[in-house]
Parts: sequence; structure tokens; C-alpha cells
Amino acid sequence: MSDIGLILSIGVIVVGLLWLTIRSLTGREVERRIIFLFIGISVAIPLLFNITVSEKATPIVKGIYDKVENLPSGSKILISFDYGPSMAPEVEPMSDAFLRHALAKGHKVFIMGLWATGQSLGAAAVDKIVKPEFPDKVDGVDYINIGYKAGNQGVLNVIITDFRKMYATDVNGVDLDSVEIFENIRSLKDMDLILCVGGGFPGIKEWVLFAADPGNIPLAGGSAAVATPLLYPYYPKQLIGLLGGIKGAAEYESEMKKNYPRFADMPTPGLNMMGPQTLAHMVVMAFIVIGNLSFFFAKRRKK
Amino acid sequence: MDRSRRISLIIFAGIIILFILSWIIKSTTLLNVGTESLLSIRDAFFITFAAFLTLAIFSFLYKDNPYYKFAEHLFVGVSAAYWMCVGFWSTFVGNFIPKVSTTLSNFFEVPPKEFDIFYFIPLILGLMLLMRLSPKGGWLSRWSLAFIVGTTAGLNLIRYLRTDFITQVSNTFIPLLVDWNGIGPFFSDFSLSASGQFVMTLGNWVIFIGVFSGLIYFFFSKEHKGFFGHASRVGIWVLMITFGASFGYTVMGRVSLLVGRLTFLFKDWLGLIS
Amino acid sequence: MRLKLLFLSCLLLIFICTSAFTQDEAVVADSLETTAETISPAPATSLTAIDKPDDHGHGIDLSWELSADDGGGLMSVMGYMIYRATSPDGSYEARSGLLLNVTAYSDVGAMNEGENDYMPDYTDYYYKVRALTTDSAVFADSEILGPVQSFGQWFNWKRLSVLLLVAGFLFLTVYFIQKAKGGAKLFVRRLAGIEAVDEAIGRATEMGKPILYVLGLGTAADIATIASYTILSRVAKKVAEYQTGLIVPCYDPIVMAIAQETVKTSYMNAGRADAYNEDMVYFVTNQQFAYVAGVNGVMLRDRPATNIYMGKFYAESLILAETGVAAGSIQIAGTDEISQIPFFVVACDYTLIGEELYAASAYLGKEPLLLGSLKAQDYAKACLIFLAIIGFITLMFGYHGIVDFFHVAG
Amino acid sequence: MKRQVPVLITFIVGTVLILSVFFPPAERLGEDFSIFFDIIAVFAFFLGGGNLLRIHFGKVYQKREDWGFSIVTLCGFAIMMMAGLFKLWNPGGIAADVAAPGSLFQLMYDWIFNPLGASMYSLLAFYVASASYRAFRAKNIDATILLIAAFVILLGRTPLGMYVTSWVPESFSILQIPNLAIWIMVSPNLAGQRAIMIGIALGVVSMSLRLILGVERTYLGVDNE
Repeated sequence: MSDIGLILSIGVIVVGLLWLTIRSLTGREVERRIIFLFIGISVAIPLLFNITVSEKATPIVKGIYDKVENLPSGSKILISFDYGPSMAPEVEPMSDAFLRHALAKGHKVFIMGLWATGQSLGAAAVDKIVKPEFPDKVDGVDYINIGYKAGNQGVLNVIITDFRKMYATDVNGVDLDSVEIFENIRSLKDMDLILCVGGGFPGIKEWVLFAADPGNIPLAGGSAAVATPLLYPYYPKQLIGLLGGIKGAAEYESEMKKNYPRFADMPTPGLNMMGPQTLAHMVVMAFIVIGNLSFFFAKRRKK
Repeated sequence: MDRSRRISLIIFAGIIILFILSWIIKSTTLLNVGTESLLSIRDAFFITFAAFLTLAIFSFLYKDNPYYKFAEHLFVGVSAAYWMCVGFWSTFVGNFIPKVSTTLSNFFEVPPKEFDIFYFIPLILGLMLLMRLSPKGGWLSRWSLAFIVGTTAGLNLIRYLRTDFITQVSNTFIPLLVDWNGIGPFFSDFSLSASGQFVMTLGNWVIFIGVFSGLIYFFFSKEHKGFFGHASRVGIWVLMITFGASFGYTVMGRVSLLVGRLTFLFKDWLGLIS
Repeated sequence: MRLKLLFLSCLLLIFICTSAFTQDEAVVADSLETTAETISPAPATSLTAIDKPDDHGHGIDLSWELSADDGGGLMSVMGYMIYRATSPDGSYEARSGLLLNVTAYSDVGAMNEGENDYMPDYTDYYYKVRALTTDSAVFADSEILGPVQSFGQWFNWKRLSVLLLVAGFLFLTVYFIQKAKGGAKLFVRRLAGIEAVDEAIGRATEMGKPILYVLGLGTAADIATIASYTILSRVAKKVAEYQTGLIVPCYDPIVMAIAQETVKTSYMNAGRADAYNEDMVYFVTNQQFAYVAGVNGVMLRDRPATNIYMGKFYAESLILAETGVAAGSIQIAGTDEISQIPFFVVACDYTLIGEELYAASAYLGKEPLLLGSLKAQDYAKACLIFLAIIGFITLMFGYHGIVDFFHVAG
Repeated sequence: MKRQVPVLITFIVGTVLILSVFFPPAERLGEDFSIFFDIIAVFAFFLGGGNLLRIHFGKVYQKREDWGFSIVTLCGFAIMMMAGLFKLWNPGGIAADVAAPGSLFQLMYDWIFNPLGASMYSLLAFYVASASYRAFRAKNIDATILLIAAFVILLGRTPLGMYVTSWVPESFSILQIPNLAIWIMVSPNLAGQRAIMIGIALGVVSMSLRLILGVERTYLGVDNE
């Protein structure tokens, strides 16, 4: 049944695009609402029929994976949730994957956020991943969520010298001086790796400028695709690796699935999302072609 | 009653009916899952409302309409209050109060910190800023604006010089000939990998020429003629590649966002996919 | 030209000199042969400790050489820990976590008395490095080193190159401003985006429609926003003269306050203080997409003839610009947010790219002072290209001075 | 007096902050000033909130077009404000996090603020398509370069790019579309980004100097000299 639906809907897209292409030969433009409609359909269909594609990790993604993998168990990894719900579909798979990987490897995980929204998203990640999947991990011993403080990069400016100047307690109001995980932690410089997940301001760039660079702390991150090209100049010197958009997340997920039997059945939102992506990209490319065709034929006619 | 008005009323009634229908159906499905009855009615309302708001925003793609206007105005009001509350609790109560008053700290139940007289500076500057609201003291607000701009200028000057300028320049010092082993190996491997000398060398040349021709494009006090003209022309091409590439690269992120929204509609609201 | 050469040679000279600066002398401990127990590993050797340079005190830098049994010999050493005491045979406390495969550590304490982990300056400290094995009972201590003191420095030498650059830039700026004040003519190339502004205002007047000016999502802490005020003041002045409408929806309350001030002054300068209306510049909301939703509404309901976007923009850039296209407005944009420039370039009629936005504020006024600073900026670019080429050449001959100059550690 | 004092304040604050970077004893000034800045920003919320209320009450009072929707804004604002300031329905009382799960504040965030923001943001998927349809046309050399770069990257981001060029031998792998896409991202794209970045940095430095020296002062509502 679903196969029939799939073939039917793909058929509709293909026939529709063909019709528009033929129409463009007379130099006619496509109205924007038709483009909107096609984009909507091309994203909805793979989602409804669950089409997936396979991925292989590129070196820039592998860089992070190997770093997390090669740090000795018990290393301190800080994950910063620097995004809001609106960006979450794209970057949440990354923070989820980082969290899972770090905990599975036995690292100590510190969660914080430079975005107000990051605090609750961090807490949600703990509820969604840590508690059900890693029941033996203890809050305050194996992981901690210290939450959000206002001040954007100013926060980094402060905690690079002293956490306690900004953070007195974790999100649950527990004094940082009383938790085991914070015993030998003074500042960001005591972290073995910082993983920033974001895509706006403040985000990875601010982490580079205000933490990794001045403090010489290894930094890697996951970024919304829009900000990723901008971060390439920091790779590989100032950034160990980078997950660019959902494709990066999908690559990281497939790497985890490949190497950890326990993650074979984990949810892979990144991989799942590559189906709609592929179709939507093709539709966009088709419209670029159609646009150029109508442009050329309109110009010819004028001559 | 004219025709268009009647049609919009019919649409309105239809949406109300659909809304209530969805609310009822969603409540029963939630009840079946075992949620507490009052909670399930509440959650069903919220999910339906969120779905309505999502569709209201999407309707803007067709054209401006009252449902978009409703969503827009609601969003403006709610979001303005959201940031004010977060700023109040995290910055004002979290950072400021503990430093200046034990009484207030106790009132807000935050741990008081060592008294710091310097925190009266932002207090005074903040109050000066509010002087705008009085017709006579407006000029006082300029003092705090001046403080803000001074801070901006001072911090940004050093910051950009240190990281964006110095680091980017130092990153541009790349070898213009990568691991030279003779002509043979150089032209034998055109792959994008550490062994692909040719591609790496070519890439470094492109960066080198691209950065400097790009910079020449940004020259303001020289007319773009002769050498400058050619160089800035190359600069524009490099910028065009940059813009095209960045644009193409972004499509993926944007589609992901739509996937997220549609997932909400199909999964959380309609329950079509698991 | 002569001036250019002079300046460059000065710069070159200064940093060649500074690269010859030497650090404080280190206290060096000789390695000590330990009478090793049967399984005890070799200790770390050549321990050195000096005051951490370029800081405000309260820090000591340590370095050592790996134990012979780390990565060789018995292969038994797992890592190191730093111990500190205030007398050679006092009680040593651990100052670090387990350090893996490293040969240096900065022991930094708190600055203020009463704080946890306070580390007073000018106090004698004694250090030892312990090489640890997987068996916690088996380890080897290095020779004790000390006394060492920490103390603060007045100047951060690591940042000297930054200071030199600031000074150089300041010099260039002041020089060209003075020159401009003296009446020298300074050429500035055409900025299409800015010239389009006047034209667009004229068009709006003809159509009897308002102009929408968006300052973007920047806060008052963004230079782009500040550059945008200057353009806004120019637009407001023209608008006042032509008696066209102006709509300035704001994202940040402080930005709103400054924008109100700017527009009001422009109206006064245009002699039309009476036409100024408090509601022209208003606050929408402090949330990105709610703000966009609001501005979109303005575009489709008030139908501005021209939309001007200047300042910091993030993801909303394309939503704004495409809605503007749908509404049929002329659009001029300018931002220094690199990831958003492509969208403006694609969707708007004119775009000021990055630096052009700042230049525009100088260009608009055509005031000698501002133009002087533009000239300085260009000279800085020229110096940079020149230095970089020299850097490449010297790099080929194995001289790293210029490259190091641009490598700021602290 | 009214004009000189603000310019002087900018000058002093800016200079002190610049110098503080080079002198370790003063290094923390930047930190403190950042915190001050945030606190001032909280006061500015009053300005923003006040202005919002004034505009929308004005619309309702004067019964201007769409005044009914202004009531929606005012209600949304009032309810969210009360939920946040009084921590309504907050299970932890006043000491708890303002966005504690279960609080009205969090509920409104989850079910109103969040879906609206995410939906608005996702409109971009549509706009990216309509913009590329309209703008990526081979009108002249510049536009053609823009078009080609975008097209190669788009192809490279899908498995299609791999299928089209999988016949290219490994020693020429740069010509495989996904690799070509990466190369464009890390070479010419990076060069362009870097040129813009360096330019912006210089622009910021120059602009900051103009501000500190008091040459540029439009922001004070004072005309430049």
C-alpha cells in the first residue's frame, strides 16, 4: 500500500516538474506559490513513507568522533546547548549523539547553555537520553547540568577564569562546591574537550573567540548548516572537527551505529532526515534549471 | 452581507469546528494511552492550538490573512514578555541583586554574595536610561548610551583585531607548494586527500589569491582601474563563488526545519507516522 | 609613498626586536637518580618552575621531561600529578588531576583572599611531580623543586603585537584625519548600494508610500548597528525633506532608544521637527522570529516602496527579503554577518558587503574626518598584503618572524 | 556640556577597555563591563515593554485598522508576563527556575512561543527555493559563477552527486561532485569568507576608533562635525 502511495506521489512530482519544464520553453515564469507547493510535497512524502539513505563519515566529522573515542575514560567533556527550539530539528540530533557517545565512553559530561532556551533543552536531553538509556549514571557524579546564564560571550569571558563567579549552583539549585563532578574544576581550562552545538549567536564562533583560543582548550562542535561554511576557517587549527547541518549529524550517527552494538537500534533523526533532504534538493535544482530555461527562451523570443 | 465576507465566515466556522473536533479526538487518544483525564484535555488543547498556529504561519505563504495576523500578534506579545521575564530572573535577580542587597536576595530566595559597590554603576546608568521617559531628563540617557557605545567600541576593537584579523591573517600563511616530491608525483594524484599534492597546492593558491584579490575589492580610496580593476574583478568572482556556495550549502538546514515542523504535524498532532 | 615605507619599516623593526625578548630565567632542577624499587618507575626529570608570565600573579608554570618508563622502558607510567607545599618537607597537596602524556602544567590559584584555593603571591612554593602507575601504591616522585614564587606582571608581552597594531592603526587614522582637515582631497570609490538609497527615497515619495528601515537584530553592542544609525540619520533627513513616511521597527530596546534619538535629530536638522512622530521608531519584540513576523506584517499591510536593511541579520534575512520581493518593494541591504550576505545578494536589489556597511557611514557624510579613517583602513589593508607577501617569501627562506608576529598566544 | 560629556564618557570607557587587555591587573575590567552591560539591558526592557504597550494601547484606543489584533498582543504579553514574574503554576515556588517544567511559563513557551518560532523559521525552506529560482540565472559572468557554485554544492549535498560522477577514478577524485563541493567550500569559499572577515575586522577597528575619538557621534543624536 505504502509503495503505491510512494510511487504515485513521486510520479506527481516528476510529471509536475516535466510539465513546468516544457512550459518554460515558451519563456513563461513559474509563480512562487507553485514552487512553495512543490517544496512542501517533496518534504512531506519521504517523511510519510520513511525513505532513508546511507551515509559515510567525512574526515571533518570523523575528527570529533575519534577525539571522543580516544580520550581516556573519565575525561571531562562540556556540551554547550547554544540553540533554541526553532533550530532544534537540525542540531538536536548532534547534541543527542554527543551526549550518548560521551556517556557510553564513560566520560564526565557537563551541560550548559549560552542560550536561555538551551537550559531547558539540556534538561530535556537528560530526561530523554541519560535517565532511560544510562540508568547507572548519577547526576552530580557522571554528569551535571549547570544551565544558562545571561551575558552571551560575556559568560565565557568569566568562566574561562572561574566557573563559580558565574555559576553558584546547577539547574536544580545544588551548590557546585558540594558535587563530586566539580571537585577539581575551576574554570573552562579544566575541560578536556568542549562540544558546542549551535548555529546562531552566541555559538561556536564565540566559543572559539572567548574560550578555545584564549584558553587553549580543544573545541569541536555541531552547527546549523547555515553557519558551517563560516566555521571552516577555524578547522582544523581551532576546531578539531565540525558537524555541518543534518548531514554531519547523520554521518556521526552512522559512525556510532557502526562501532557500538548498543546503538544499533538508537533513534537516528539525522539519518531519517536525509530522505526529505535529497528530494527537496532535487526539486530546488529542477527549479533552477527551469528558471534558466525560461530566462533563455524569453530572451530569444525578444530577439 | 456580501459574498467574500460570507465565505470568510464559513471558513472561520469550519476552522472552529475542526479545532474542537481535533481537541476531542486528541483528548480521547491521550486518555487511551493512560494520561490523567484533566491533563489529557489540557495537552490535547495545547497540541491542537500549536498545530493551528503552525498552519496559520504557513498560510502566509499563500497570502496575508487574519489567521496569520492572529498568530503574528500573539507571538509578538508572548515573546516580548518571555525575554523580559528571563532577563529579569537570570540577570537582574541572578547577577545583580545578590551583589547589592541581602534583604532583596532573601526576598527572591537567591544566595547573597559579597557586597560590591561597583554594581551601582549599572544601576545608575540603567536609571539614567529610563530618564528618556521623562520629557526633561532625556539628555541624561545619552550618558548611559555613551557608556554602552564606549564599551562596545573598546571590546570590539581588540576582539576583532585579535581573532578575526590576526588569526585569519596567520591562517593565510600556508605553503604555496605542498610537500614537493618532483613533477611526477605532483601530477599523478588529483584526489582530495592528504596525498593529493596538486589539489592541496591548487587550493592554497586559490586561497592566497582569493583573499588578496577580495581585499583589493574592498579598497575604498582607489579607483578600480588598471591592476586594481583586474584584481578587484577576480575578487568579485571569488566573492560570488563564496555566496553561491554558502547559499547552496544552507538549503539543507532550511529543509531540516520544515521537516521538523511537518514531523510535528504528522506525528504529534495527526499521529500519521510513528 | 615615503610615509608608507617609513611606517612599514618601523613596524618590521619593532617586531623583530620584540621577538628577541627573553623570558624570566627558570629555576632548573637536575634530575636525581633514584634507587628504584623493583617495580617503581623512573621519575620525571628536569623539573622547572617559573612564575607564569603575562598574568596578574597567582600562577606558576611547570615543565618536566617524561619519565623514562613512559612510552618506553618499563612502560609502566600512566600519568603525572603535581604536588605543592609551602616548605621543602611540608605536607604536599595535589594541585592537578591526572595529567596524561604532557610535560607542562600551569598551577593557577584564586586571586582573592578568602576564596577557595587562594594562592598568595610572593610566597615560597615547593613542587614535585609524581609519576603514577596503574597501581596507586606504586609511583615515583621527582626531585623537589623550589622555592618558586608567583607574582603579577604589569604588561602582557604576548599581546605586544596587538598593541602595536592598535597603535599603528591609530597613527594612520589620526594622520589621515589631520590631512583631511588640512584640506587634502580624498577619493572614495562609488558605493552602488548607497547611491541607490537616495534614488529609492525619491521613488517612495513619488509613489506616496513610506520607507521601511530595519536596523536588524544587533544590540547596541554591535558595531554594525552603530554604523546603521549613521545611514538611518541620512535616510531620515532625506525623508523629512521629501515628507515621505518612515517606519523603523526595532528589535532591541536600547537600539530603539538610540534610533529615536537619531531620527529626531535628523528631522530637526531638516527643519521639520513638527513632522517627527514618536511612533515612527518603535519596539516590536526581542525575539528573532516574532520580530520577523511583525515586520512581515508591516511589509504586506503598509506596502513600503523601499525596504532598507542595515545592521546585523541572522536567519531572518531571507524571510524579510523574500517577503519584500512579494510585496514589490525595492530593497537595499547591508550587513557584516557573513553567513547572511549571500541571501541579501540573491534577494535584494543592492547589497553592501561586510566592510562596505561601515564605509557607507563614512561615505554618506563625505566628511573629511570620516573619509580620513577610510583612507587609513585602506592603508592598513595595503600594509597587510605587503607584509603577507614578505611573510611568504621569508617563510620560504626559513624565517618565521613575520608569521610568529601574527600568532598571538595569550 | 550636554554634548561633550557623552563623547568624553565614550572616549574614557573605550580607552580604558582597550588598555585593560594589555595590563594583567586590569584584565578583568572587560568581564565586569560585560556584566554591567547586561544589567543595563534589563532596565532597557522597561523602555521596550513600555513602548510596546503604548503602541498597541494606542491602536486599540484610536480603533485603527486591525486594532482587534492589538488586543491579542496585549493579552499574550500580559499573561506571559504574569506567568513569568509571579512564577504561576511553578511547582518549585519562587526559588525555582522560571522555566521549570509544569509552570505556566514553560507551558506557554512549549506550546505557543516554540511552535510559532519554529514555523516562522521553517518558512525559509520555501523562500530558499523561490529565491534560487528567481536569482540563479546566467545573466552575466558574475551571476553565472554564483549559479554554478550553488548548483555544484547542491548536487554535492545529495547522493545524486555521487551517482553522477562515481565513474571518475580515485586518482582524480577531486572531480567527483561531492569532493568538488567540499573543495569549493574549503578553498575559494574560504578565501572569500576570509577576505570579508579581514575587511570587517579592519572596518570594526576603524569604526571603533572613530567612536572613541568622538569623530562619529550620530548615535548620540548629535550631528557629526
